Amino acid sequence: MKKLMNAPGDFVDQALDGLTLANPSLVRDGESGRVIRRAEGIRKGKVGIASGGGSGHLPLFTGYVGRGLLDTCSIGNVFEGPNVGSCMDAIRLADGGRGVLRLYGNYGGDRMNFDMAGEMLEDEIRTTTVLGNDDIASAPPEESAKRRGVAGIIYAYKIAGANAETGADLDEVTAIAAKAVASTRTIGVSLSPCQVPGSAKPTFEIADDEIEMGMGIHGEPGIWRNKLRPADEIADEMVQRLLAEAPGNAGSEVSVLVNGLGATPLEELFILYRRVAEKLGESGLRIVQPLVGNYVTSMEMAGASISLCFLDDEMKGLLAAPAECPFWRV
Amino acid sequence: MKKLMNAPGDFVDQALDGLTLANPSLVRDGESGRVIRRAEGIRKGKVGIASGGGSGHLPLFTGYVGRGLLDTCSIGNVFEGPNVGSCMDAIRLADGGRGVLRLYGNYGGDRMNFDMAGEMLEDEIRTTTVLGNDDIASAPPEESAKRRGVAGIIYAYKIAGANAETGADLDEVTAIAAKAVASTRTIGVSLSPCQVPGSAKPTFEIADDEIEMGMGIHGEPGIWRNKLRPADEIADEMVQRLLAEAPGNAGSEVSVLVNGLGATPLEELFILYRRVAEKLGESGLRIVQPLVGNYVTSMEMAGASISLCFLDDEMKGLLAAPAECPFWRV
Amino acid sequence: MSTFDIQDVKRTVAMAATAMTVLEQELNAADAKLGDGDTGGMLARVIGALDNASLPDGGDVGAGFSAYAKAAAMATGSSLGTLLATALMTFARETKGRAEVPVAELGDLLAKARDAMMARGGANLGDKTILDALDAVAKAISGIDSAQEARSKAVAASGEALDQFRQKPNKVGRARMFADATIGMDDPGMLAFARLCAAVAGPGAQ
Amino acid sequence: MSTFDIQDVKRTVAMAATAMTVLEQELNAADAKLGDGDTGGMLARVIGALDNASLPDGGDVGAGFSAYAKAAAMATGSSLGTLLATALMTFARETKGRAEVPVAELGDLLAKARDAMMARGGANLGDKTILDALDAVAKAISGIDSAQEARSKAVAASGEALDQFRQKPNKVGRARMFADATIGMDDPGMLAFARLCAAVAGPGAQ
Ligand SMILES: Nc1ncnc2c1ncn2[C@@H]1O[C@H](COP(=O)(O)OP(=O)(O)O)[C@@H](O)[C@H]1O
Ligand SMILES: Nc1ncnc2c1ncn2[C@@H]1O[C@H](COP(=O)(O)OP(=O)(O)O)[C@@H](O)[C@H]1O
Ligand SMILES: [Mg+2]
Ligand SMILES: [Mg+2]
Ligand SMILES: [Mg+2]
Ligand SMILES: [Mg+2]
Repeated sequence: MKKLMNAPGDFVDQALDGLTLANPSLVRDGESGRVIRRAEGIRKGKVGIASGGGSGHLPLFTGYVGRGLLDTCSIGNVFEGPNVGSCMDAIRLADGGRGVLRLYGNYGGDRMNFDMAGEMLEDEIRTTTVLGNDDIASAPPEESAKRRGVAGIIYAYKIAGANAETGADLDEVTAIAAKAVASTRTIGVSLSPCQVPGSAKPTFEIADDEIEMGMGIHGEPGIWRNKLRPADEIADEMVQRLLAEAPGNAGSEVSVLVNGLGATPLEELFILYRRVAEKLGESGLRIVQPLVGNYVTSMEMAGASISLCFLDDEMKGLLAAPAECPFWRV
Repeated sequence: MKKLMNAPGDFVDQALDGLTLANPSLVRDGESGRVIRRAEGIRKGKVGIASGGGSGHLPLFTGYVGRGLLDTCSIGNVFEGPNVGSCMDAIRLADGGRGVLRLYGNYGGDRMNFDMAGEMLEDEIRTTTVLGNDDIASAPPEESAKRRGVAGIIYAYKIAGANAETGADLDEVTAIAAKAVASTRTIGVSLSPCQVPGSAKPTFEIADDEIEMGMGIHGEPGIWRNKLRPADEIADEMVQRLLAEAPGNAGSEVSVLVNGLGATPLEELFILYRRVAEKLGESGLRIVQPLVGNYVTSMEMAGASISLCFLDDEMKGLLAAPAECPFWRV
Repeated sequence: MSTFDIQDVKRTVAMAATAMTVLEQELNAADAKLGDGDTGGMLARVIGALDNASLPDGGDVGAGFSAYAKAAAMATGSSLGTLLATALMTFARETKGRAEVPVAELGDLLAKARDAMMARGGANLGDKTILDALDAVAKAISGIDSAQEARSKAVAASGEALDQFRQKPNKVGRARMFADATIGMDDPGMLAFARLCAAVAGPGAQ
Repeated sequence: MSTFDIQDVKRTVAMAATAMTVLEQELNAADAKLGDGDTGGMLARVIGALDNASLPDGGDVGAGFSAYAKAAAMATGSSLGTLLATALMTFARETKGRAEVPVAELGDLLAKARDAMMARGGANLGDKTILDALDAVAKAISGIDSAQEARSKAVAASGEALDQFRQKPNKVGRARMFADATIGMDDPGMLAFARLCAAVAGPGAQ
């Protein structure tokens, strides 16, 4: 797998340099330079939202720092959690005096480091935690707390971010973030792998005519692997799996994210979206603010994920509130 | 090459359905349904801008229909020009009574069809033509009129689009579009091919450790093919080739587009951008409104192009003017 | 004097459409070397569209060609497809109102199509495009009355054009920049024309 | 009574760093089957960082481990790397202020590290993680005074743990969902631990 890079060890830092150079609203900060924060800093009196995760998923995570979204983001090496120092820095830099929500995906390394960071700062800053766990393919429903966080986390960013901008307190922001996560379901399908810079091999192998349903954004094994099928069949299965896990209290409005994993052309995402919209319509659901594009990637992986965020009026309003980062503007 | 699609013959129409379903600001129109226009229609008294081209390059071409950008866009099958009927429809639908600029890339099929369309409508609507020809690798400087149009055309869209919104007349809009094209230079580098839906093979073959400098957005042969090099070396060569062809009257301000061809991760584009910015700075150039992302793609092709748009004050102002389409907002 | 009517044209189109199922990938591959790899897919679709086009009643050859021209123009905006539509439009104009057209006129019709295609596409003879093959055939069958003879001359002339031009550089289309690199390769449009000539001439001609 | 000092630790780290150049891709491949394929690259980098860390003067073993813990924590936020930092922090706490540590205490130190890692990561013994290999080694060398003997017991115990767990399902980490599919595969963290035990024990032990 060919990469436009210099040395593997430079990959993350040079990408962050480029990201911040091209987007002056984002600034590198923190002891290891592994925090991205808003250029204008945190507004006093606002609850802060700090996220973080491994590199290799742009625009996630760092790209969602901005007004109405994240305040700070710690970032690790490719597919590795952010180190504890960066997590501490991200929390500190997000602190406007009213506490900080730690909002990130449910992965072991990320969790350990954000936990440690919170413990180390516990005398200084009040923190809460909400973990993204939207990937329905990563654990059965009865163990949903064990599920991995994937593309659907951007709904929690948007909804909690908008809530924090209104002046809500930490408990309120935490509650709405938790509600957004609890209302979001994602499933992905992969067509081809990616490769960690410096690794001699791709994260997995897959035949020229095969796809894998339910694969994670780091290439974690999915539910089944089989021959490529027509896009409509794939969309149908994904929608059906998502709807089968709709939250008990789901209303009739839903936002949809058809997300490209990195190497899948927009044309194909729109072909999928077309069918997804049709199927949701048939199920009596009304689509609100659909998103189609590369929002959460796995470097050069080909494939797509579909996320549904079941909305109530409160979340709907927050999703529609103004927000602005380099990759998403409402 | 695996594609998330149904039948090859449905590829374009289903992608357009998805595009317009997900983006209500865009509407399918025209006899063959192969025109995308602004939902609100053309404003009377505004010069219209109609573009068009083959499918397989999203967000180009249809994605750039919107306020301050294009009014209409005709769209062909993958890598085929739009048919003459769609070109006529695009011109008609862009007509607000003050004439229509035909602004598209310099390819034989596109040219023939837009020419025919203009001839057929010549008693009804005054039209002018500006052809994007920014690809410096496609013909030597003394034959620059023969060069192909690639990613840099979006600068002409933005600058001419902003000018048209001000109420400028057709000659003015045409002149500024021509100036934008004359001020823009692009070169691309490819790492892996794409495949036309229905074709049994990719558009080209390339070894696992090779890249091709100067390749076109349909896989047209480039300048050299050789081993993959570090990103900085690639960026240096591309910038040097672009600067060697800077327009004679170039000032010190330049906008830069580091564009992904489809399968190249954003991380890599930012790694490139970082070096490009450094090199331009060393050359005494000031970067204005940089763009990094997938703006003009070749489906699942991996690689990137770099475009420089040398700005004077007039173009700089127009580039900064408000504009809004699903893939670019200023 | 032998003639052809719109049913003959229709049969020829059907033969070409059948031939395209075999030729499609070969032509794509030829185009991939110089251009964007779609010549075969495009032609298969466009000739398929002609084959499916419904012809007006009455047997007017010109009206038939006009229907074909519209079908081609609807089906594509590619260079070659558009030039094909241009040629069909020329045939339509030249044969308007006639139920039969002398075979001896075919060479002239092709020459007129060639000129219309040059005017539309801006290429010249010698640029190594479909025009050179078309020109060779137009000349080879000019004035020939026997359909059988016209067929075999067309096959021979288009094949020879292909051979003659193989070692020359392409001068238009997507292969422009590095014309020298195209030496030794067949132009996809010429190749398509030669292969289709052979296919519609049937096993008898060669 | 045999003891080790911070120079012994430093030598061991250097041996591990050297070993990682050989182990890196094997561990990546093991991780790719269940997780994200980065165990080897991550460990190579982290152990390389330890190897390059400068130790405080004075020979305090605890201060040395503390420097290593910080270097590890700076270098990664991966699960395994963070757990390694946790273990090093535990060693630091337990050996603070001492210039020499009895070999016989090593088993206890590993057991304390294991408990700290369980507390931090939330996994249990039996989940088929590095913890199970660590636990086996802690028990096997508990109270053993001879460095030579401790080494060979560690190699044997970690290898046996690997063999014993191979046919069991993974219960934590990225391999959670389809635990059954992990039967027959080595856990990358356990594999890393066993391979590194063998590497630092040197050719003498086995
Ligand atoms: N301007 C032109 N004049 C004559 N023939 C042309 C011209 N442009 C292209 N062609 C012919 O068309 C062929 C390419 O056809 P095709 O691949 O369908 O078009 P495109 O370049 O639009 O993909 C060329 O091989 C050449 O023979
Ligand atoms: N919570 C945990 N407790 C104990 N060991 C763990 C835990 N999570 C992961 N591991 C160990 O770490 C290994 C994976 O390490 P690595 O690939 O570096 O981490 P990551 O999953 O962050 O990519 C697993 O094989 C397992 O042995
Ligand atoms: Mg990892
Ligand atoms: Mg084409
Ligand atoms: Mg072509
Ligand atoms: Mg891993």
